[in-house]
Amino acid sequence: MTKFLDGQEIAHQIEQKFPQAVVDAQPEFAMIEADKLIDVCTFLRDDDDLDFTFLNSLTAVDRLDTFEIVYHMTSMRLNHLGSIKTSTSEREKPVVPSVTFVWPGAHLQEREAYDLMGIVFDGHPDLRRIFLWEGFAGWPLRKDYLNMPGHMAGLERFPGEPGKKLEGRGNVDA
Amino acid sequence: MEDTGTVVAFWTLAIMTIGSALMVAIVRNLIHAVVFLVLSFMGVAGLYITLSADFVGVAQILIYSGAISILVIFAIVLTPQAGRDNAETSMRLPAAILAVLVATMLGYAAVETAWIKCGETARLPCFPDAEGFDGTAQAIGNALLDKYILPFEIAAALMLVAMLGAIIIVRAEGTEGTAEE
Amino acid sequence: MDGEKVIDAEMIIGYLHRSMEKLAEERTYTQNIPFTDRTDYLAAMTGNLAYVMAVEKLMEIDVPERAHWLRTIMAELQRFASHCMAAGTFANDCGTWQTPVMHMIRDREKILDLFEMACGARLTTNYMRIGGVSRDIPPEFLPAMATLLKELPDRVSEYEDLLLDNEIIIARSRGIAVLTAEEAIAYSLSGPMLRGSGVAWDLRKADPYAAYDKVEFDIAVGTNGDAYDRFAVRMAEMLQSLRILEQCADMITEGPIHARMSTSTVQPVGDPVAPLVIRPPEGEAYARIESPRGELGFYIVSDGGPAPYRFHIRAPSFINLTPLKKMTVGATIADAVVVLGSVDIVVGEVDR
Amino acid sequence: MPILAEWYDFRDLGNAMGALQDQILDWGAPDWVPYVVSGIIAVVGILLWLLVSQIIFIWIERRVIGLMHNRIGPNRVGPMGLLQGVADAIKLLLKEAVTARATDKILFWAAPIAIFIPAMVVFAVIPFGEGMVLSDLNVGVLFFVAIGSINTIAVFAAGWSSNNKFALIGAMRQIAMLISYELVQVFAILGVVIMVGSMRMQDLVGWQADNDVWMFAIQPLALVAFIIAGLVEVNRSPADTSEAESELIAGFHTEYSGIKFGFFYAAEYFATFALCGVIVTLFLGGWTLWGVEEWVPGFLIFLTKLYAVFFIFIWARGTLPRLRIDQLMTFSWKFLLELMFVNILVVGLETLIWREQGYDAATVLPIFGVINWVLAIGLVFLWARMLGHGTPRTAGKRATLTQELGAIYYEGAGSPGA
Repeated sequence: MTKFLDGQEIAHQIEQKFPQAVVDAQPEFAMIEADKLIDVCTFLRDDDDLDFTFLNSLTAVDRLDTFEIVYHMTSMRLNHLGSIKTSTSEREKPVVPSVTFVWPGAHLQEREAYDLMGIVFDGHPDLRRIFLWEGFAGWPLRKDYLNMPGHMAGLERFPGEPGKKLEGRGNVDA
Repeated sequence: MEDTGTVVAFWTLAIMTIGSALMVAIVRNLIHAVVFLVLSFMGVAGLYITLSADFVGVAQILIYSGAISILVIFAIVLTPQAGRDNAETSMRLPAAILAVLVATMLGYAAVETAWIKCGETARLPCFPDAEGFDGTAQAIGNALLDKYILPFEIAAALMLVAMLGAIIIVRAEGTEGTAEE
Repeated sequence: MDGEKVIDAEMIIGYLHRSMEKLAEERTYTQNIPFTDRTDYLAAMTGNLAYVMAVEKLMEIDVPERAHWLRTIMAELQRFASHCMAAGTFANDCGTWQTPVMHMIRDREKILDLFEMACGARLTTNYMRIGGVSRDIPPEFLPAMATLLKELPDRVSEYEDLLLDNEIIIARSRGIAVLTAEEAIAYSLSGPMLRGSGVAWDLRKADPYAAYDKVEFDIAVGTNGDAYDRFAVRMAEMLQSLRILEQCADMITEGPIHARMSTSTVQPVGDPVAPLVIRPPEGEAYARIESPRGELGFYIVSDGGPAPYRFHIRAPSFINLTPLKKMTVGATIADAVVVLGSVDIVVGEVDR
Repeated sequence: MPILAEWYDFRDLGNAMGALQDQILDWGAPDWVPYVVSGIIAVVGILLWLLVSQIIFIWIERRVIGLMHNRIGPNRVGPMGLLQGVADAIKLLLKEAVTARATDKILFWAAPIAIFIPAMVVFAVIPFGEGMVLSDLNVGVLFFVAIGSINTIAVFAAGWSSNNKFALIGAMRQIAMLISYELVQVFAILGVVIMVGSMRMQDLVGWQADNDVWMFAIQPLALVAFIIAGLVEVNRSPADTSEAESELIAGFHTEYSGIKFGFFYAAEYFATFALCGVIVTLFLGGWTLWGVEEWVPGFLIFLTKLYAVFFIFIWARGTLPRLRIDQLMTFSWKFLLELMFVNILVVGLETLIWREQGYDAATVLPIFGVINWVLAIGLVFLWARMLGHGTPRTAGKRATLTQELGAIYYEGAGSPGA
């Protein structure tokens, strides 16, 4: 059975190596400082009793005031699963260090997070939009996407259609 | 040689060969020039056959229009600078004059010399093409192997050396690309 | 390309991007189930299963015994059908004129008939519900499956002899797009891609869900991580799936097919026990299963509302494409086609 | 040989033609008229036969491959789908022949014709019956190879003029293969010609009839090499790398549509018929069947054999996957050519001994046959092993099954359970 390594235990391990890297430790995850992320991840990967060599998934969540990047990792030898998070409160241009050099598997997933959520991963070798075309305006998965000022949801149905404000679930100030 | 079929064939083939040869020089696009070259090779093969030298005619098709034309095409395709067209050279006028001179000289030589008709001398017996023509392949084979055996062997050796040379050149160039099987 | 040799390979995707993750935030948990069969349309059952397990994990519902067995049977049938397509099209990329594909599709048809018998749909099954399965299987399902299980194993071994020992397929795929075990793990590949490179990692063994802990089966592993080994792993997995199905057929128990939910107001078909609108407690959950293409995971964040706050799909095909450039550069065009065939992607899952 | 050589003796249409020619001469026409008339009639006859058999064979091929795929195959058009070929032809005729803007107009227009001509001209040499050969060249076999080499130009013209990268790659592949397999083809034919002693097609058939033996019984290696080289030249199934759907859409005829594509399609079929015709003449005894041709018309026997060989090609197309272009090239240069050299050496020696000592054929041919068969089988295995075919690297292998979770079985990763 895969043991789910809860947040406190991971946070405890990280505390010894990097004193103030852990911001908050919940049962499900350990929140890590954004700028210490790279060395924490390398430590998580290379340490023998943690041994997180396999990055399951990398997800970006828009918590309205902050952006959270969730990393799920597994160790195949010890068969346990853990997850860490980083967050950045920048709305306009959120920047998070890229882990592609720790886990090459994150390459495409970071490009997807950039394309849909607008999070810039600095240090990423080839950060371009992966699903949408280059000229696409706006970041679709953001909560306030539907009523970004002046931006239509992707394609204008006919040229020159004024940027109508769509009432969708996601308008923040409603 | 005199019955009407071969005469008609001869004239059409002659016109075809000379026409395509001329086009090779005139036409703009280099690739078209090669295609006309192939056409002229075929014309020459046809002429051989009208002279009932069937083995040589078929060999001409096989070797010239089959292999050597591909060689020429590869040469054209693989040289990047070739502008793919017959460049406009300033030497057009002198070239034309030279061509005319050579043509007249050849014409004069062709008309004036007293060609030996077959059958006049012992060396050149006429081929009895009246009843059943047994083909020249036999004769060429025998000639190659008993009368001209020495040139045949020398040619074989020469070709072998040429092939080895080609392989060595390619080998030196493409050493990194040869993925081991 | 420089003549025959591939110099650079660029992936242009996104043409089938329906932004499922955005749409899911507008719909209730039960309404999201049909999305999950349209991501990986060749393995709809496993898509449903992964999503439903994520929400059950979020709400800590325990699913009754018979539902576990039904889910395992459906997942393994789906794996066999999906591998039929994968192996067939791989042989097709190697140049056979559709002969193996046609034979394998004929077998896949039989399985799709079973699906139709169970849940009315052949491709987009929408069979699983949060807390169980939507309908019980009709009485003639198990006998039909039994006859199928009699004839399929020797047919698959016939394909193995025909395709795996085929001199030309060996020449075309042996040594193409080789990935070492370390590279496979670093590129976070999963499924036949990972096992083809020799790493014996299978979520059905590592983290047994549904009824996988009660059944006996092996993990198929390749040894030198090339296109041929991935093909061999897929063929071996087909045989293992049949083995699991035999055990499920005679171990399945009677009983309810859906968990009793606390706020049960409007009931679904048959013995209705689930409410139409489910409101899981605040929190997040990441559940993953072994789909035919790899580790298919659903990361659900809920804020207590009727619709998920964040709905992320960890698509195996999308991530298995990461080393595509490394695998194809240096090979010829003919190899590039074989490499893509060996990765076995489903575009619906890549673009979500 | 024909019992009664009257014109109505239909066992050999040649008689009817001969009678016709004498008739024209009696009407006082100049001597070249009968040649022209019989030539035209023969050409029209062959063309009709070709078109009809192509249409039938489109149906047969798709039906047979359909059955191999465990599906039915075309049965919509006409009874049992028989008119499928006709439907295809009409469709191709009606479709608009698009010419892309950037193509090289003259070559683009000329290429289909240039491919079609050799496919037709080859039939001048193939003997359908005892008197039924259009032009009985005594370099018949060499003529077949020479015409085969012409379509390299046509293929290049098609690939180059359609100005499309994949078409050019397809054309280059085809040329590379044609050249390398032409050698193998010539050497395969050389073996046969040495033993028979003449290149005339009728002599070949006559020799096999007199000695009551089919050439493939004496020279199996030459037959196998000739079939493989033929498959490559006609670019059918295991070797259809130049128009491999999965890689190069449709190879050098990607840009063609409408009747131009129809020409390519027809040329491929005619070339295959011609190839089967030559295989039958060289190796399977042409239109003779141990004396049966006295009663059954020669050309019927010839056609049945031709269609049988064609069926083998369809069978190969239905089952074998495609070889990569460089594997095909190595196969020809490193494998087939050497076998052919050895084959010619052995056959040369045999005929030398046979001609010098003057043994009579009945005793010596079976011995040659046995020697050649043993040699062929031994050589193929020995050479394959030498080229590394028998080694584990090329042996089929199943995936290893394991219960051990997380273990690594990669050859480069040392022992399992790392």
